[in-house]
Amino acid sequence: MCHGILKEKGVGMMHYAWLIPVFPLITFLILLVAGRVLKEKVAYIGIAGLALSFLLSVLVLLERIGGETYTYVLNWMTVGENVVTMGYEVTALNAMMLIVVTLVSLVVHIFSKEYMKEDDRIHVFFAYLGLFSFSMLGLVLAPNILQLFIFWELVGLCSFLLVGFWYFKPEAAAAAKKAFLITRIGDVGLLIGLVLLFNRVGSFNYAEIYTAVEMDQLSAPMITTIALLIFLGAVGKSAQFPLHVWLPDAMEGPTPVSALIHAATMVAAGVYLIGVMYPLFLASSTAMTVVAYTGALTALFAATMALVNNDIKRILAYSTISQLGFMILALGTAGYVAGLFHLMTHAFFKALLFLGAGSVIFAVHHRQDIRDMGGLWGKMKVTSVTFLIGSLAIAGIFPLAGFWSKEEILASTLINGDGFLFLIALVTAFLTAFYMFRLFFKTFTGEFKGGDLNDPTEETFNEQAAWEATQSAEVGLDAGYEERKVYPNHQEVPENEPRENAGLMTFPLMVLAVLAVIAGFINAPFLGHQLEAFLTAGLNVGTQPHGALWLAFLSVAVAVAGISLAWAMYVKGFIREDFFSSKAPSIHKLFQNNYYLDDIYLAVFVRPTKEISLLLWEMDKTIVDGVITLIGSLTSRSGKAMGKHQDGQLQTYGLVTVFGGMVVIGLAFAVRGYFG
Amino acid sequence: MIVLETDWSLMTPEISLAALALLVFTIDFMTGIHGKKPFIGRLAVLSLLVTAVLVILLNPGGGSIGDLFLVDPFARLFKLIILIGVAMVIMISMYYLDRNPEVYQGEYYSIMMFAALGAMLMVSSADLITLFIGLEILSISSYVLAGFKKHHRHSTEAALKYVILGGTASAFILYGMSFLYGLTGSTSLVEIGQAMPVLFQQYPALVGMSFLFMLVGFGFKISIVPFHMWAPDVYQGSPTPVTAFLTVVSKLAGFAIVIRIFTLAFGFEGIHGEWSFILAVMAAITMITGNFIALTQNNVKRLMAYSGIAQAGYLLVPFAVVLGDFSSTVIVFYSVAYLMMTLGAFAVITLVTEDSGMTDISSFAGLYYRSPYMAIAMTVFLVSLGGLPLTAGFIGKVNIFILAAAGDMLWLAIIMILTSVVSFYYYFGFIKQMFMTEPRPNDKELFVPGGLLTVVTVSLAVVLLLGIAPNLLLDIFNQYNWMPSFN
Amino acid sequence: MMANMLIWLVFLPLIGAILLFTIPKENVNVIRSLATIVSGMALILTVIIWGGFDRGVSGIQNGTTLPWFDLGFLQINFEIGIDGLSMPLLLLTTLVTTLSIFASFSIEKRVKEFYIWTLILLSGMLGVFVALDMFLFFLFFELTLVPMFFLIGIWGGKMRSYASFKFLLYTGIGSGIMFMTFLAIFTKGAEAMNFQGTSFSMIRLAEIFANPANPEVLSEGVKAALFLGLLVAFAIKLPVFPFHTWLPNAHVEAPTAVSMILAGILLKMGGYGLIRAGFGILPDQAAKFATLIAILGLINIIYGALLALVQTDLKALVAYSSISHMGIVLLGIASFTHSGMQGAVFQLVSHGFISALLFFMVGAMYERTKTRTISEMGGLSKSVPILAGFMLAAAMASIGLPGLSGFVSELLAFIGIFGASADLIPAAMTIGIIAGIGIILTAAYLLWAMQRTTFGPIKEKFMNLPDARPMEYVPMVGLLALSLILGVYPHILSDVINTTVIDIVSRIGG
Amino acid sequence: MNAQMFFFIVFALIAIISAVLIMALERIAHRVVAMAFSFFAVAAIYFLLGAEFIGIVQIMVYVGAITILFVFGMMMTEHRNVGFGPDPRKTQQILGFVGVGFLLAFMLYAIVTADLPNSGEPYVGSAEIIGLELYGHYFIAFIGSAFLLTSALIGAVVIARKEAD
Amino acid sequence: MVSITLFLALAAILFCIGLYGVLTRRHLVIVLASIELMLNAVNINLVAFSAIGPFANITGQVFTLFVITVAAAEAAVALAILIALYRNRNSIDVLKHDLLRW
Repeated sequence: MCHGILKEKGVGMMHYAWLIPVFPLITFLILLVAGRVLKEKVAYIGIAGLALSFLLSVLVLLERIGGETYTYVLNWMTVGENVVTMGYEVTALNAMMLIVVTLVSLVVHIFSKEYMKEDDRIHVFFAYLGLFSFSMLGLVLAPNILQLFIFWELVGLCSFLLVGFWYFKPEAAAAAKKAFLITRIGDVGLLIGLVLLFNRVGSFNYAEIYTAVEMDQLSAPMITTIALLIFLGAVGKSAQFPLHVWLPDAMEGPTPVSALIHAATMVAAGVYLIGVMYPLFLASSTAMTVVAYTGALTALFAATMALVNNDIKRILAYSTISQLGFMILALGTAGYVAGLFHLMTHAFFKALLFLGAGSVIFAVHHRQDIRDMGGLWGKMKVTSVTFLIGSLAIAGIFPLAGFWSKEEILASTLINGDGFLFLIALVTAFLTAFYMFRLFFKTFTGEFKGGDLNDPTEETFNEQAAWEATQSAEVGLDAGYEERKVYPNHQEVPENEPRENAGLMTFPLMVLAVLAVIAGFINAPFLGHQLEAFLTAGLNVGTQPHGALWLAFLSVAVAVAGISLAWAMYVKGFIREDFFSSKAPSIHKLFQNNYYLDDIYLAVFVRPTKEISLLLWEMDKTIVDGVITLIGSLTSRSGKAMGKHQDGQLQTYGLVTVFGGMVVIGLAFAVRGYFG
Repeated sequence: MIVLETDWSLMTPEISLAALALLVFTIDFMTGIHGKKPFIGRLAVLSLLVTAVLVILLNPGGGSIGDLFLVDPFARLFKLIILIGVAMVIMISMYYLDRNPEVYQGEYYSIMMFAALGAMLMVSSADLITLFIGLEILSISSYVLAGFKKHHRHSTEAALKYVILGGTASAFILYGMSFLYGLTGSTSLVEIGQAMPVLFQQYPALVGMSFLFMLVGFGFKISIVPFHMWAPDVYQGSPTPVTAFLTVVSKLAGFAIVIRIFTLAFGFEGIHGEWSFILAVMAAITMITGNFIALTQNNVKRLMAYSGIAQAGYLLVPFAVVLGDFSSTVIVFYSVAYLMMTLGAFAVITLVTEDSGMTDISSFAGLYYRSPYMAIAMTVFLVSLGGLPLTAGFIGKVNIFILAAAGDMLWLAIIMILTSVVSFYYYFGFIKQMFMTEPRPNDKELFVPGGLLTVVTVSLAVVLLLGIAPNLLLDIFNQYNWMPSFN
Repeated sequence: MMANMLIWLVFLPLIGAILLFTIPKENVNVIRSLATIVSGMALILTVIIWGGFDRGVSGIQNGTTLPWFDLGFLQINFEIGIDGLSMPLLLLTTLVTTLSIFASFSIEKRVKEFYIWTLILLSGMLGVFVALDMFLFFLFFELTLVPMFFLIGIWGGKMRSYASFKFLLYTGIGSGIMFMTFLAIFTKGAEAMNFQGTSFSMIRLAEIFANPANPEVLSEGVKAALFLGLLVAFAIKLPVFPFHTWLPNAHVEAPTAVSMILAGILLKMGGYGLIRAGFGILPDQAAKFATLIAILGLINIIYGALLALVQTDLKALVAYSSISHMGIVLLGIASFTHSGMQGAVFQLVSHGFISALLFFMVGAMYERTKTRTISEMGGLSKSVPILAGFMLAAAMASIGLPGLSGFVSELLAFIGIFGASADLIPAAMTIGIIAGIGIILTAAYLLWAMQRTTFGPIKEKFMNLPDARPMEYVPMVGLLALSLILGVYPHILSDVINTTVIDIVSRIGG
Repeated sequence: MNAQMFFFIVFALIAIISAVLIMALERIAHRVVAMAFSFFAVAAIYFLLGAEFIGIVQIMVYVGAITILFVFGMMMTEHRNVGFGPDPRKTQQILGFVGVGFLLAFMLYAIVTADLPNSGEPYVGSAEIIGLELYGHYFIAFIGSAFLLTSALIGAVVIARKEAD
Repeated sequence: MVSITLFLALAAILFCIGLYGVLTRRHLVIVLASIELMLNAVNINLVAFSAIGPFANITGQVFTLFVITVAAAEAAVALAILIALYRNRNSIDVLKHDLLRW
């Protein structure tokens, strides 16, 4: 009945798109206020909120398909003669993104209900998740780049909060800070970029920016500058080289968070940003080249690092970086749809992989080292199968989702990029398949190497121990005590064998697995590139490249080669596991240590800054304040010196008086010339 | 024959004060040497107040007795300041003498009244001789008062230093005056002033010498640097109420007479320009020296002496900048403010130092706990002396700033402002003692006698009132034609 | 009616202070409630004035000029009024003061005096923001010194004596320099007018100085000197490097509520004065020195941030962050653009709320842990999650997280500096980019501090700390909500500021 | 050189030499005598100028009263002590000499360069004229000096009085 | 008649000798005597001006009388203070009296 009224007024579902982010916001507020009281039930509220959002998103998408872009804005602020507006907008791209975000968020909510059930701060967790969903959806719905930036920062905040959710773990706290800080570098670039845009265009609105670009209101160097600054934002958020270092560390957060934020949605915001600003990028070939090479290099570097890591989540994190690099590469080579398509498919299968990893971690009691795993295939059926699907999808095996999108990316690299980029893309595809299946085989095949799951001495992370050793001087001797106490999920674990988790955890896996299988078809060539048509309608983003059939075969072949190598090494042992590491130990070490980037940053930026600051502080105390102190002491010292003449001898006083008189005479003589 | 032809009613206040002073002395004479005689103090205060009323009521139109004795607004205002000041000093003294019974009370009060009489004569006189006699009545009475605690080594030493240096200063003044007389054949300031422009052309060196000698002498009396050296010692050694008397009454009367002489005799026809710069430099040095040395002082009375030197520097500024009704208004306003804030402060200082028996600044420790009212009042006085808002001192000081700036002596205003900030340090050092330090273990709650309470309350009221509504006074002052010669 | 309200507003706290005098000091609760009521009434008055504020008028409104006293050659007037510049700051003053009074309920020592001084301080601050006469401005400016001296000196920490004297003398010198410059401006103005109709009115002097017919007296050099005088004077209050060293001392020693007022309002007087007097009377000079101001602002941002990075005392860290944030004000006003100027005013207000909140949180933590040394804390989220949460929120607001007010002002200031005309500031772009580094540093030191205080393992001795008391919610929630409102819907503030800002910028033909 | 000049030089020399002797002599009693001589010479100068009344007053007050007063002052204090030994303050002496010397140079310079004209005939005032002026024109000052003396009298008595106890 | 300049010069010399005495003599009685000497110098000036000055008239002599009066009163008070001081401190050495300083 409501529907009828709306129809009469000519207002569709899209008018109510603003409600999509509001539902999670409401859950956030409810949980913030009443979370402690609700305790166990918080998950239902969160799930309900997201479910509503998801439903509404579906309705909006359905209406948007074949409909027009819908925009609604309010005055937000007056700046001189310019009015800055805020509101929401439903375009093809964000209609798609709404679905991706709400869906992944929903399944992550469901997964978390089980995963986090033993944490006594579960209400906080769900509150944060709600806030994140709100921010991410707000980001997506933004009709202007300022609003995007606002929510962009908010998702950064949520990432900070969720990475640092287990704040009592020093490494989680450090990782949260690192994540926020490094993305902040990119954010400042983005901020400056949009400020420059505003100064030139007089508005933050996408539409007006597009128009300005089209009408050549901006000079070419300015476009390049702005595009690069905006891209800097994307580099930070999407963890591209060289600002990617935060993402692996961000794995300190709970695994559902990694799935939602650091795989599917937030990190993809950078790609989304480039997508939204695409006309601007297209106007600058320099910017496009930079984008393409950054993406390609990131994809390759991240893949190499994923090869050698042993932490299940970190491998996935490097994989995420690598895949994001792929998307950026696609966008940089004019593959607008390819990049965004991969964004979507990646969201599904990477969320799947993370949740699968979460399921595994949960089952083996929060151990993450794949060397301690193995042989889970038989013990965790659903997890294993879905994980396999995810791995196949990311490797790009026909006909899973990853295949379609990756093939398009390869196509755009080949057609619009140069051979070098294509080569990198191919190598990366090979490496992707290899490391994913290295992970898969080590985790799910062979024998379980975890030992007794209830042995507390086993629960150590090497890195953590090292970190704590450095920190112990600061945090005090009770650090070890705290560590024992605070891990919420270890207590009362009766089993000492990993086994499949409850349905609430496996159901999301299944949903995502299905999507990882079918999502690719929406832009499949034989179905007529539906997504491309939808996304490019009415937008000037250039013609989309499509590859020939041989490319598809090549892509699958590369993937199969990677899988085979992994199989040969980790299942059959044809090649020794330490074959490469022993042949080229320095390269292995390089990969393992993240190309020493963290150390370089520490040595080049962090330490000098701190040294300079200490120096400045010293200067502040001694020179800047010292001058003031000196003036003060000079004043009182000169007071003392003047007072010294007051020696109690009246004849001294008389003498001073006489000499004072002489001075006065001299003064009169000198200044006025009395006697002249 | 001036004696017979004159309207002596112009001198009614002086005559009645003289009569009352003699009455006080006679009554004291008849009631024996020893013992406490509070009634004499009260009588003295009453006499002074009666005289003050007479000053207000009589001769609003002004007039003069020959060239000798002027009754103009300037003189009347300063007479009021002197009378009220001495009355308040005597009220402070009543407490002090109560604590120091060895001091002869009747003599003390009558000499103080004679001093007031001399000061009154001085500010009214327009003749070198009358002026000199008035000045000497005040000075000799002051010498005596400074040494009144004759069994006290500090007191006698102070008196000795004062009398020797003061005598020398008198000689300097007289030597300067002798040339003024010699060159004009007259002792009338007005006549000297009329002859001055020509004389200055003729004998620049002699006139300059005469001016400088008088400047040294009077500079000594009002304690401006470099003729200030006596002040800290004498202020420190004298009985505290006498210090108050010297800081306020003696200094303000000195200022009045400096203004009188230098405006009437040296003031016009371009001669002001010749010496205004010297005065400005001295004002600057005075402000700097006073404030800087005060920073290092621990003795309350000595600190107040340096503070008083600095204040003298402030008072000198408008005088150095410009002559006329405006500067007189500013000077008189600041004099009133100075009178009230300094006397109020001295009332509290007398109370505290007499109670603790020492004059170190630490005797103020925790005064707030011992007597909140006194502490708050003292804070207001100090804040006013420092020149912070809502007090008369602020308005007075800012007026001087404005005058200096308007008179093209911005540099002087700048020095004044900066030294004022320096003065915050020691004024707030007091405040720190009172509010932020615990009282010493043996200090009990302070009993505040009625006389001191009255002085403090009146001063407090005036300081605050003038700080908020300075127009009460300024509106009156603006109507005045301060001196006949200003037209 | 409104004009009378302004007068009432300024004197109401003073009357309140006098009323407090009459209450015996044992009645602590009566005293606290009376102080709260008085400042609350001032708040209500400001809100009414805010409601009646005409957003379309660029000049002074609700102005009153009462004759105060006459020096014969000069009439000093009690001239007050508000415009889009002072209105937000008035509201800021009453809001922050009221909330800081709530924050001061934990003070048990000499309660009566505390509130008397606070109310006198409030009067002084309100006076500064409504005064249009330079004399009056100076009066109120100085009036804030004494209460602050007492508030730091009596209720402060270990080094309170040093800090209070340093505050008094340093800012005393500042206001001294300010008045010197005022005097010079007055004199030059009077000379230009041949001593006809001279006054201390800023409005009047602005007209005189804007009049091109007065070139002789008002040479460029003179005007430049005057402007530099004002710049130094207000730089001390703001504070601007290298005149900032009083601030960390004062903040570290001051009690929480006083720190809130000091950072929240008192510093703003510097920025306000610079715009009101410096830009109001000498806009052309301000434009000439735009580069200098911008560079000073830049130095402030970076220098403050770098020093905050290495502080070991949490409160000192926040103090240096204040210095850093005040740089944004300078950057904004130097740009001479609508957005920059608006951003500066916005930053004054927003930083008022945020820094007050930060200081409150630091104070609340100190009260519980008895330490402010960052390395001695840690893991406080465990025992005091709500306080830690608010502290994090405050830090985020300070970092400039969108949705909170700090972001809006930073954005506006950045739009301003990047949009500054190349004639005014040749290297505006470079300055803006370096300032961007400052934003990163801000995040660095605040997050570092948060990581070390609220995150990480908790120490056993901090396990059983009590979380927020009901009274503490008032300032916490209040300040955060204010920051949130301004961040989410800045229009409510920007439309008050905007018209006036356009007027100021247009004065240099910008 | 006329007689007047001769007498002037004689008396002026006596005055100056006696004044120097006040400063220079060892014994306090001798110094007081030198002072009396100096005052006496000044009185002679007055006579030379035709101011007999002032000259007589000078002799009565200075040579008579004040010298006696100083003798009393001397007798009641440390009169047996010949000197206080060598003065430790050499700088004080030198600076005093230099300062006063400069002052004197300045004064003499001013006086000599002014080269004031003498009035044709010296003005000779009689005691009568002085009396008329004193009780006529300067009546206020005269009465004032009465109070001055009263005040000084009371003060001197109070301060110098030795209490019985 | 002898030129007035000589009288004035004599006065100046006596004044300076007196001043020097005040500044350097250690015996307080002599210091007081020096002050009297300075006042005598003033008197010479006044009388000289009165007799042979540019505007010779009686006023100078009247002035001299007042100066003498004042000098006497001052001397009396000064000696009284001196005696009181001697009683307290048993010394009339200038150098000894520096309790009040700094």
